[in-house]
Amino acid sequence: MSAAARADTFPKLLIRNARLFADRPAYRHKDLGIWQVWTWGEVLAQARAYAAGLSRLGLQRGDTIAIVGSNRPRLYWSFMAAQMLGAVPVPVYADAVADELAFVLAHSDVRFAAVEDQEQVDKILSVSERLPKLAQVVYDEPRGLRDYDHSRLHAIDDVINDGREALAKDSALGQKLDREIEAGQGSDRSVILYTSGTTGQSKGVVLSAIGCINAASDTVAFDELDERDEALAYLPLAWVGDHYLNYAQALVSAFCLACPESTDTAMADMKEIGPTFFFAPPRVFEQMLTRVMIRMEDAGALKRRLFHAFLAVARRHGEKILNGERVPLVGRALYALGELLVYGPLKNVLGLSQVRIAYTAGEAIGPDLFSFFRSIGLNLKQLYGQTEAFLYLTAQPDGKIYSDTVGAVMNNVDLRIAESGEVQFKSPGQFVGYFKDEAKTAEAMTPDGYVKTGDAGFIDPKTGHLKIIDRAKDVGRLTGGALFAPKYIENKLKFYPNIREAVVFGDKCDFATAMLNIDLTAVGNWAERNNVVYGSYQELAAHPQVYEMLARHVEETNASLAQEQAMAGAQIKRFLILHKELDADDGEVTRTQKVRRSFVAERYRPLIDALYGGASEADISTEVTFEDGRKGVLSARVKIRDVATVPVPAAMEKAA
Amino acid sequence: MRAPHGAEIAAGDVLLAVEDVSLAFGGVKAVTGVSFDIRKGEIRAIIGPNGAGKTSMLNVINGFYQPQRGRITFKGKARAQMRPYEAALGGIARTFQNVALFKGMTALDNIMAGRTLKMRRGFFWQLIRVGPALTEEREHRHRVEQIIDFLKIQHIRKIPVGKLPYGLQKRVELGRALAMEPDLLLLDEPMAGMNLEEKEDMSRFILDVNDHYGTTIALIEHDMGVVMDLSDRVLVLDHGVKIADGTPAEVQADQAVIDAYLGVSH
Amino acid sequence: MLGPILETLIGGLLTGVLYSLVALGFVLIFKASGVFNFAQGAMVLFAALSFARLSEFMPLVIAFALAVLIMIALAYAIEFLVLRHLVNQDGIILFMATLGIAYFLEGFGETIWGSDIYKIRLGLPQNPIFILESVFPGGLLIDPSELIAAVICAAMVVLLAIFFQVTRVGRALRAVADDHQAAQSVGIPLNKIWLMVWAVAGMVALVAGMMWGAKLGVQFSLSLVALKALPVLILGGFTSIPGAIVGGLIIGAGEKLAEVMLAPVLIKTFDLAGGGIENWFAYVLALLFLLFRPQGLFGERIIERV
Amino acid sequence: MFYREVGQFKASYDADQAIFPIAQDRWFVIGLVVFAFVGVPLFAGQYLYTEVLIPVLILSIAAIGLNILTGYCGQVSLGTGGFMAVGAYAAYNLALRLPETNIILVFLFAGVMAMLVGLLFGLPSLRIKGFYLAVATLAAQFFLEWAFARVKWFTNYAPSGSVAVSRIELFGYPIDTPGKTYILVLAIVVVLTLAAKNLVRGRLGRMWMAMRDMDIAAEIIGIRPLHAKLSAFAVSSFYIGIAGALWAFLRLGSWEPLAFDVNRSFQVLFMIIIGGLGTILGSFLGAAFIVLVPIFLNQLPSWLGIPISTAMISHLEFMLFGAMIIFFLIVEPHGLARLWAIAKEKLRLWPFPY
Repeated sequence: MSAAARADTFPKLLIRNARLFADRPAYRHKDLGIWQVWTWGEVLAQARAYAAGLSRLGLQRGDTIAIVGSNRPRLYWSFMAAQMLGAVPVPVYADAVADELAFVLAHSDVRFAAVEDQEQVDKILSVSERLPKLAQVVYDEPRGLRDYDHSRLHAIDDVINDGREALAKDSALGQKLDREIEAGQGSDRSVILYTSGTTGQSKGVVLSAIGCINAASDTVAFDELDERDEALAYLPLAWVGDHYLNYAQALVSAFCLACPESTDTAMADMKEIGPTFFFAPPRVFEQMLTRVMIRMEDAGALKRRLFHAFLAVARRHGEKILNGERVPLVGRALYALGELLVYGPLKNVLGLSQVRIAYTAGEAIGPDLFSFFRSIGLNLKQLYGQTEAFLYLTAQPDGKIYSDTVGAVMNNVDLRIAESGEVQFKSPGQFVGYFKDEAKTAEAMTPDGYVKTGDAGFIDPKTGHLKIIDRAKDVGRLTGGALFAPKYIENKLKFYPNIREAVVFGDKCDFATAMLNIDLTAVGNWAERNNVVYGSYQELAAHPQVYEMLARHVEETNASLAQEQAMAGAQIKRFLILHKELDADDGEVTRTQKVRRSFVAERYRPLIDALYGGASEADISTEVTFEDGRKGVLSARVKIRDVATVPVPAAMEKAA
Repeated sequence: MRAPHGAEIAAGDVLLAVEDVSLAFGGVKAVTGVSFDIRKGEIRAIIGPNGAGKTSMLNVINGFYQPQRGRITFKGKARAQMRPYEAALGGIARTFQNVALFKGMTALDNIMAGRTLKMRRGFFWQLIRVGPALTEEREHRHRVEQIIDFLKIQHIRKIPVGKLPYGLQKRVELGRALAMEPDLLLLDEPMAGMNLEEKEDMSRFILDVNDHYGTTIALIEHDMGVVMDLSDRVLVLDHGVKIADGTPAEVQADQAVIDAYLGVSH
Repeated sequence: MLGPILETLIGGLLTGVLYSLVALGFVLIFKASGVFNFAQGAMVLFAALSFARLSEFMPLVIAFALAVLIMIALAYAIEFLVLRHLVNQDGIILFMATLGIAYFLEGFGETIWGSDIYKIRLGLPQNPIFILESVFPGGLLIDPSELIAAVICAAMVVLLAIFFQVTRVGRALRAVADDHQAAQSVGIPLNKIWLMVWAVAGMVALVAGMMWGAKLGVQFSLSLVALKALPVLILGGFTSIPGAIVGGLIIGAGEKLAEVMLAPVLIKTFDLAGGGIENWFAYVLALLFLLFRPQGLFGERIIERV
Repeated sequence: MFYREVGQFKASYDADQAIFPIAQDRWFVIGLVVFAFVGVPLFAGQYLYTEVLIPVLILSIAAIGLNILTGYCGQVSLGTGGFMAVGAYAAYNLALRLPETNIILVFLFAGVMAMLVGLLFGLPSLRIKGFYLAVATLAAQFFLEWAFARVKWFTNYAPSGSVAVSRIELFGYPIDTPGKTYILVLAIVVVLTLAAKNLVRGRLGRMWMAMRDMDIAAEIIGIRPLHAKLSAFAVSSFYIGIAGALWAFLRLGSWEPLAFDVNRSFQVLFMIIIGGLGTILGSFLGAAFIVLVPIFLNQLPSWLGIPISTAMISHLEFMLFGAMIIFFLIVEPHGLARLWAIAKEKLRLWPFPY
């Protein structure tokens, strides 16, 4: 990959790919029933024509262009075309509500916008008075836009065709474009990613071209990705994960990127494509496992017994075989039989058969969930990073995998633990700063140039891998002095299929308490099989049998916490089940389902007081936004349950 | 006998004229002396209480029943005896009140069946299914996929229609009619038995069809709200007789129509 | 020349009566359950076989009673094992089920009753009688057993006509024929109705079987002859009892006349190896008739309401 | 369990509508055909050829023919025996009167003649439907059976009414051993099956199925009932005619009209009911079932040790067929083919139930 070193911007990488892998497939998109495919040569031609078209519409160096929509080839090409002209793409979440969109577009002084369909166009038009600088909007899906005012609105295909004709007619335009591409250097701003911070407004992380390319080249080498690999792009465009794994790594290693037909057919499309590289946040793996377990419960007795028998074999030998450790012949034979009968078909139905490398990140993954997927032969590894580092900081190398660490520090990354326990780093992919926000940039950096991650963790002496405990500012202490890491406890609770979300409190309190969200699919399925009648989510959440079941889960969690020396003190003494699901539209969780802890603590203050006040139930009424935007009030009486905790020798408690 | 394509009829001109048509089954007089016209590009609603002869009128236009009296001119050509497939050849497509789909076939095959008229390759080519036969199958499949995309039924492409919920079956039937690229589309209560959300979807599809493909639509519908929103002109039948014809507003104010619906005896 | 023709005509008409008796069985079941009972021919064979073997070692009347009981039991078995599971299936499936019943019955009948040819002696007068000697030299030969069969058949027809038009059960039968679900919804006990209909059809089959058995002897080909009832249905229409009678007479007479008059012509022109056209003539006659009146003589005109 | 569908995405409509879109199915069928051509001759004995393989293959062609007419187009026909007879005698007379014509041409001629007769007797289907049509096809059956027994020209004035076929050769290469006959029949079956599959997946197939499911709806989308029904009769009779010629030439050797009586029609109808109406696979499964059951029944007494007379066996055979028809119509109206499809679906979803 030495050639990549010379190409210091993504457009130059594209030109290199078109030269080296002209007729290899670069992009696929399932449309009109079949998979359309574009080779690297075709993608370069399309991107050049698109760039020519955009420049004729007035896009020049330094401008910013918003990109809003789900994973579509033309939207990926919008990145390339903009970067060719030296403009800076600003991807935004497709499901962002209008004023979130307006804030990002206004803040990043956007002059252009490349969007997916009529829905996004309408959103932009509804806030256009707040976007004076917005000159042109281009769209991919023409459906329903026929009779819109096309003075400042164009179909991307028209822009591309216009560009192609212009390039054909006057070759000077072509040379001007080449000069523009040549003019791009590593230090240019390559992209601005707005992070949906769990606290306060989202900030625009600016990443340099050479930073992105160097970071991507390291990981492509680390995992030996090449042009034969395939990946499915199904995560939001605006998330650093998608931009790194699907856009940057694709251009660096020239592997082929497949875009699904629509968001709800993504899993079926994944099965058709059979990607070799797969990334998913823990929540997706959780949902996959829950769906597997629920479907298996409805299977015939014979199949169920066979399934669980071989899962036991996998639990014993699976990971060792994957790590290449020694396994007795009998174990190996049984596992091979299991591969034919259970694991192979299971991976086939989930679309994971051809996955060579799978990563998970974004939040800590439950150990049992992690080892389940590894035991059936999926090479699942953890990585840790954040938008400000263009994703990768640490990653688990093949063979050395532990469920509770996030991997060894990547080469070329300098990572240290501050005395407050916070992880700090210097890395090639390090961000240039927050867009138009010098104050926040300074605040995020240490005087000697390290970037503060805001996460607390430590280097595990045994494995040399980094272990993340929690958000730095969330780690607290109980009044008795015991360490209290809410995230750590919540992950253990969330591993149970019946618990979808958990929020744990305990900082500066005598004991830890928890507020739980049931998983409607899992508990609903349990209710159906035990013919428990319920009318609504709220009624099921308050059902005594459900409380009984979740109480047992909390007790089991307490038992496992008791085994860990640092966490033993923070066992949960009382918990309740929330009457409604924590929802992004109510601002209780971020777009990627991370809990906004302080917001939730504020909103459910009466319940927390009841938890610590010893009451056995409490009333709560919260303002709720329904799907179609209407606001309403939802009130309920929530019961509180006490739970047994494992006694911990007093000495242990002080030690942490 | 390829009927002249509707091209030479400009939008707004009369596409179909029904002159003094009467139809009776033995003693039962379904339709008596009805005359009205449908102009190219408009959405023409036909309303009236149950048993007013709406569906019978549609069946006359579509060639199922031969009227005892009266004449029908379509695209400027008066036609005598007309079998349904001749109507189809001429560019008339229709859907049925209680869905007439081919239960044994998948949704995709049902819509592909709508392309039968447009496909040319003879028996021999289909036999060996190479070269021209394949390119034809490919082209028509592409056209059908655009319709599937248009009606947002990608996810039920390969499911036998017998297994689909009612709302989706209606959409597949609309898709099959569209596959015939008709000049005149007869919709027999496309929203019967649908909930509010499905009705909104279907209304949007009907508007999109009229707008996107420019298809003239004759629509039988009971839901006044829908009729008022969608149609350009409304024909009101009662006991087989025309009692009103005009814009939705005019018809709504017409006393005869109100009586018919409120059941004032004749 | 007229004499022999008249004689064959009368003979044909009498055979026709037997055809219509078999056809009655078809009409009964079709009218009551909408099922085109292909097994009616096999039921005739089965009934004849059981009666023939029973009458060998017991008086005729007891044999007849026993045979009736057997046919009722058979009807019960068919209803219980087959029809009950096929409610609401469309006509084609039910039609093929009766095909299965026909094959099963033939095999079953010959297994328990044996498969060679058995005579049925009904004690009917055998010697031919002659009528109209005055008009034709030597008079016209009439086989008395066929005459009696015709009388019995006429009695059966009147009985059934009354049964369908007048009695409450008759009306229920007509409702069931129209639409199984609708009939069930108004509380008509579908299974009981079918049981009774198949039992009555079984008895009609028994009478037909006895008549045919007396005439030709009971053997496997009897079920093929019973198949001849199908063209009768085509002519007479599936749902009308008078239609079945008139159709039977036409086919019976037509066949015999064709054998006498048409066959020699065909043999000469095509230099055939023998006539025997009656086994296809009935079908072709019915086919030609269908082309002009698809719903048969008396059947209602099928209006396809869309 | 054996299916690994991951990665088998379709990049073209041809691939999406291929006969076997899933690779595992394709390899299974290709393997099967190669085994049939190369594997079987290695171990097949004379009995296996003449009593099992050749009858099943020939009757499968007839079953495919009838399935096209009844399974795909919904027109019930009881005239299969008659149309097979037309094929047999047409082939016989052509081979008799023009001895050097290539055997393939003889079979094709048989198919074409049967097609013409099929069209003639298919005309009534335009005005009559369902049971009425079944009776009309019975007319064809009995008339043809009578004609071949009575018109001496067809049987070349043979006194006994039965005819025989002497040497058969293909491009000069004699087909005299059961092995060679098997290979010839197999080749014909493969070609005809592929052709049938293509027809059924294309425009004509959709027209037939539309007529079967709801003929008024078919008419409104521009399908002319005449075109649909007669094409089904024509193609069906063509296949049945070829099957008749093959049955006469390569299975019987010498035969009289009784070989193609009404029971033959019932037999083929049973095949497609038990095998599966409206499926090409069902025709093969049905043919195999109907041929193997009697053979199995004949071996039964020797296995169980109870002596059963041959007459009794034929009665048991009737009973068993009747019972099987009823059983299938109740349990699975779509026959063995649907059971096969369900089993395949379960394997694809393994280990999940849905």
